[in-house]
Amino acid sequence: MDKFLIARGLKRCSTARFAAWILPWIALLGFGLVAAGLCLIKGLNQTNMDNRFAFGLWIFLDLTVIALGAGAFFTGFLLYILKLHELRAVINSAVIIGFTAYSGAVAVLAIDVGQPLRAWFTFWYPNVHSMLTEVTFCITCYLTVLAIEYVPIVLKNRKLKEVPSLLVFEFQLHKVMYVLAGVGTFLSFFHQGSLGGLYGVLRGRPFAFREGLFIWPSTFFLFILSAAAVGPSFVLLTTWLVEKISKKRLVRTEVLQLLGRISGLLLAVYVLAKTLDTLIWINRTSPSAGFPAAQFYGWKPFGVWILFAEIVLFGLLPAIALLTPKLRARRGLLVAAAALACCGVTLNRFVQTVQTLALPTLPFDKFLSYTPSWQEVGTFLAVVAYGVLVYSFSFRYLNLFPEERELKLEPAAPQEEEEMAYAGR
Amino acid sequence: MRLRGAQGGARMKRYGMTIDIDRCNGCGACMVACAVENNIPPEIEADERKGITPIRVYQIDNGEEQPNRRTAFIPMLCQQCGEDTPCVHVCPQQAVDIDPETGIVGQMAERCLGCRYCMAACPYHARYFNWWDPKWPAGMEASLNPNVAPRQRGVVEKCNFCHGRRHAAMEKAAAGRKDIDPADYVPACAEACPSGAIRFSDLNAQAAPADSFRLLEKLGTEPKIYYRSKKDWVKRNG
Amino acid sequence: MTTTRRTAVKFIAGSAVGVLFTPAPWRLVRDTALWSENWPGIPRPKRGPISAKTTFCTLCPAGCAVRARCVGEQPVAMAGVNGGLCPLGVTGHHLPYYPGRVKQGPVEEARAAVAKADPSKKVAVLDLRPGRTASAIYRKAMEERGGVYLAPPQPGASVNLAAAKSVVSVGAPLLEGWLPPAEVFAVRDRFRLVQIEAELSRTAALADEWLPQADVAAVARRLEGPVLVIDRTMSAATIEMNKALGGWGKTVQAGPATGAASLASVADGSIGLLYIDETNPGQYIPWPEIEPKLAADAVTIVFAWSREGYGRHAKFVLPTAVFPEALDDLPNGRVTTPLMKAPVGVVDPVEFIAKASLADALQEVKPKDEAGWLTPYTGAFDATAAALSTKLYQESKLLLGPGQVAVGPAAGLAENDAAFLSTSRGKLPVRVVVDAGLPAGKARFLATPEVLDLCGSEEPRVVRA
Amino acid sequence: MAHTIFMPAFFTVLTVVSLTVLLALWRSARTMPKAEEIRWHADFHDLPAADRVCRHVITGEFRSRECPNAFDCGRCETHARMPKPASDGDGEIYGMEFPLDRFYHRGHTWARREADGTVTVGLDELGKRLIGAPDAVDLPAPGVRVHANGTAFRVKRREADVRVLSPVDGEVVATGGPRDEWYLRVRPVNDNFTHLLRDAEVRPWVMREIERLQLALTAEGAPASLADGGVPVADIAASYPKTDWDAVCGEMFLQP
Repeated sequence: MDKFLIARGLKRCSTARFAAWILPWIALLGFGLVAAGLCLIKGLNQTNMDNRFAFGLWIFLDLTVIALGAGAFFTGFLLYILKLHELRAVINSAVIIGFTAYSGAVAVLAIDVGQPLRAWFTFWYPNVHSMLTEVTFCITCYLTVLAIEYVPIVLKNRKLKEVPSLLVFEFQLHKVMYVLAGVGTFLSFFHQGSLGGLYGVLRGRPFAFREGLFIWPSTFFLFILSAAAVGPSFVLLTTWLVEKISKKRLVRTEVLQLLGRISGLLLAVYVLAKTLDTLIWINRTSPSAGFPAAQFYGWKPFGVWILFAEIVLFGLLPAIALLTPKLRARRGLLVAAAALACCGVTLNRFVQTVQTLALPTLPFDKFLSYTPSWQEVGTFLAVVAYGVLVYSFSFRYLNLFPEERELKLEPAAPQEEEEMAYAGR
Repeated sequence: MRLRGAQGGARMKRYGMTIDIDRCNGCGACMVACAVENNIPPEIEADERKGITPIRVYQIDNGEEQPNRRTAFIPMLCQQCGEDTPCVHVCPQQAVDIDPETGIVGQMAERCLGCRYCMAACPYHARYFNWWDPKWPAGMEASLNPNVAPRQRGVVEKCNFCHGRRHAAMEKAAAGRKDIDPADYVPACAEACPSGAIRFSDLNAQAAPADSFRLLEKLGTEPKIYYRSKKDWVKRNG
Repeated sequence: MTTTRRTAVKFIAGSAVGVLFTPAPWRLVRDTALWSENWPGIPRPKRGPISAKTTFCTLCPAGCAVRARCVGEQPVAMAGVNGGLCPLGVTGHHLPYYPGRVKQGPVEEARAAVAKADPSKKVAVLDLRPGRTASAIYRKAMEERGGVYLAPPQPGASVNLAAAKSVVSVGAPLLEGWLPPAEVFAVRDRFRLVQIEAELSRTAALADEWLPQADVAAVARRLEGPVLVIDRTMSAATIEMNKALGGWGKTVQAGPATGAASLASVADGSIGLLYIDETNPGQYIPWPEIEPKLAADAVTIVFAWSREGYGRHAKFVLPTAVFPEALDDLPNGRVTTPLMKAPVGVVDPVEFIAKASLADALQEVKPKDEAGWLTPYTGAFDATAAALSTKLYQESKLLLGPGQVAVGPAAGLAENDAAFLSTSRGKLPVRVVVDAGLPAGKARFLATPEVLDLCGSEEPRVVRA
Repeated sequence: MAHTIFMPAFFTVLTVVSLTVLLALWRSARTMPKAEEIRWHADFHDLPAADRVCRHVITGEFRSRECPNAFDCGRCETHARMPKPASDGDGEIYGMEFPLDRFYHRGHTWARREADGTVTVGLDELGKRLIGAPDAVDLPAPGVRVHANGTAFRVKRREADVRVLSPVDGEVVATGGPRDEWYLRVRPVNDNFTHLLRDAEVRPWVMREIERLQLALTAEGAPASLADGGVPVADIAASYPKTDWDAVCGEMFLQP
């Protein structure tokens, strides 16, 4: 029925099945939009945030999603700037992941602020000392870039391609894409960093405060590293997931392994840097501000285990798995490691946003807890549903994985067979 | 963002407070007076974490059991940090500023986007968000203070040492002498305090007593609210 | 030309781009932001000539002098003339807008009922604020009609803190509104305060010395004289002790006489017509103590600005002016100047009960201030009548609010637990606030009329819901 | 420090992004007339590597070489250096007629010079058999300009909807159809046929095309019946009702 929209030679499920797949997500999106609408119309009293927990689920979501979406810029960087041509196989997918992640984050930010109508004030009266200004500027710019990078993928659609003007525009746009990739990389480096700086600069929050290198706190660089590290992992993960759901081979195993290797390499560097940073913080930064770091880990449930999980369980282990060719070769381990890495960055963002606010600062402060309201959760789910929907439609009607057609010919590699069998069991 | 209060010119002010914890009986007159002066609505649906109390009296104790337990009340308001003021440099759109003339940290409600980054930045939790539309009991709008504009929903506010009163005092001063008469400019909380625990002054003219301490002084943000107490366990909060 | 889809698309795309070059979108963005600055529904405070008027606060018998900042006729802020005010005083000018205020009442029906009242039964006036000029008028009127003039028990003595070197307080909330706080703290540094009280009350916390229990006489003897011993009601025993310490006339003297009959002296079922003047907050006598004194068909007329007091029990609740609308005076002879007009329909209780004019009577009133002498205020002091008091018990945990009860950790109840305040008369649902300063078995709560009716003379128990 | 870098950096970025987009727009406006050529280049770029091999690989002169000129051998020095293909050999391959009096385009069209200076364009035998009896044919009106490697005409068969690529540059003077053995008569704008296959090149090319067809069919899940080297039946489409015919034709007519 919608065959004329599906790229030539790609097998896609029947329209009915596709509808059955997206319907629940649309329902979820609808629910989320209602929740978000409540927050916009009735105000933020609909949330469980308060004067002490000024940031909640949403900021955590934004930081996480943007970190995971970093695959877009980093893959682009590797492909267009460092000319790793193998990655052409996933760049489209990466761009779309990035686009959904960023647009989702921006949408949630717009709901999170008390006066969305004044969003442009930041551009009109920018306070250049504020990390948030940096974030706002970079994210808006980069979202534009991502949108532009998305355009050619859309124009490649079988039907649109028929229109000569669109075809020509796509062709020309593709020629200058490396410029945008470069700009995108620059922007992403910046705002991934400033997102880290967001909490690193808070001298009033000794748990998050970090000493600066140049004009930025160390978290600035840690965020860049961690984002760059998990970006490819997340692309890997999504690709694998799409392969499982669509029951197709979409990219060569080598590409996935390459992604894993890159991820592992950066993750290793990140783990090192993070360890160093933590040590410096424990032994210098925090005590010098009069806060023995140990006191921050005395509050249940936030014990030292979080540090361990962040650095070893979700950092060192996946890094090792991804860097050891033998382990990487096992599809199962590769994916698991990528998943661990993603969990790691998620946990890190959680610690940065939520734990920081939960911990007391004043001597007579209490340890605070916070559970999001259904409106907050709903909005959160809306972003997830939105992401899934955009990706699903793109996967159906656009040619996300250039290698898909050729891979139909090749027989699946042995360990994948076994993998399939395993999944089958 | 550095404030050179002391080195400043003759008319340069450095407003601050000295709060005698040993005199505070926790009656809350300051909190209510603040709300009256600054047209802060009674947040009917609010709880203690969503309300708006630019000055807020906390009860603290020495952590011991009866009969060794001791308690005290400590009024908390914006501590008017003078050095790398945490909230000023985080605001993305310059809605928070520090007036070099007075050292008062101000919040421009009509500029505020409501991102609440400043609230996350403030170590004293002295900033409050307008979670609800401002509402007063029927007819009570008539009794609002004309010198202060009520804030709309979705913006952050905080203690600004009753800028309405300062402007009134300046108008008065402009009519007569140059400098404003200290008697004309006293924030509502200091004025209302029945036990005289809160003393407001220009720290350039009259420095805080030597035996006073400041909260989280170690952060190095040079707050201008000084606290006093003879009790050691209270001093330990400094 | 024919409109194909292509032309339509072209048109839309073209106009989308074109619009960006018109001022429209930019103006829209700016205006919406401006609009967000003065959102509809945000009240604009009225401007006008600012003036300062002074009067006396009648919200408690202390009658602090207050300066009201007014815009035109409208008071917008209250401040103490000498020293600060209590939270209720600071928001005095908000009381007229109290949501629970009574503005209309069955005046004519009340008059008819009075006319029809059983003449064989006694008429009585309960005056919650004795010692005023109005009180005198009531008393006279009752004498003439063979009625009874009733008032809550008043503290047995006045005290002179300034004259004392040491003060031994036996559970008297000296620093929490027992006396006008400003005047207490004005002389606070001159005396040493020893608080003898099981509970770590606020006064105990600020006292120079806190003794959970002690032999009062012994403590008093070891302190530097002149020593003043006080308790909540200035009981006879305490007065005796002061006499023994030689403080009579120096630090302690007889309190003002109210000339009121005690409720106990009234025979049960003897009152056929009861007037209650609740205009000024005063010590609330639990209704269960009053009720038996009333005849079966007794008529009760309450003069009040809120229905939450005796209004809950009376058939006729007649609205009265409230501070700062009311023209009235205080036990110490200070006469108020009304700052606002009372709403039409309010009743003047003096006129209604005694057919006399309070205004004329107030002409001869002279302030009878005696420097330093203060009369304790034993009434239930309820700051929660002011709209903004939510700041104190809801938006912070500074005071107890209505429906809250504080218990010690020993009670085994957790913060915000649902519980009941229960006595032999019944129980009231309450929310628990845990105060580590409270000894086992001791509960603290806001003495609202509702609660007092429940308790009477009993000490209520807190039971888990 | 931050602010001195910050704002300029931001505005530079903004300008770069907008300029890039404007550049793309401007260039596309300028190259609009070349749409057909661009379409071919875009498609060529998207073709599987196997389909982009140089004609001299097919003839076995090279082991492997990818065509750098999108099959425009006129621009290719390598091609210029290669010897002309021998003009012998017969045009009968697996029972399919590939007369050598004409030039073959790798998109399965042929071009034949006519006496009157026009060029006849038609589907070659394999092309014919792929399409069989088309459900619909969409021919350009006489006077329309067709471009080499651009669209000559469209044919529909089952779900297949393919643009058949034109072997020559020229103006359409007359149109035939499936019933005639030719589709277009074109007045060429140049006499350049270097990019087309001829003579001895034809056989190896057709053999290769049959292999590709087999691959395509297997890829689309058809039983590998051609693998036995059997002759493609007259109407291949009809004999593979299950296979995604659009994909197969796309593959064979060089349209990704």
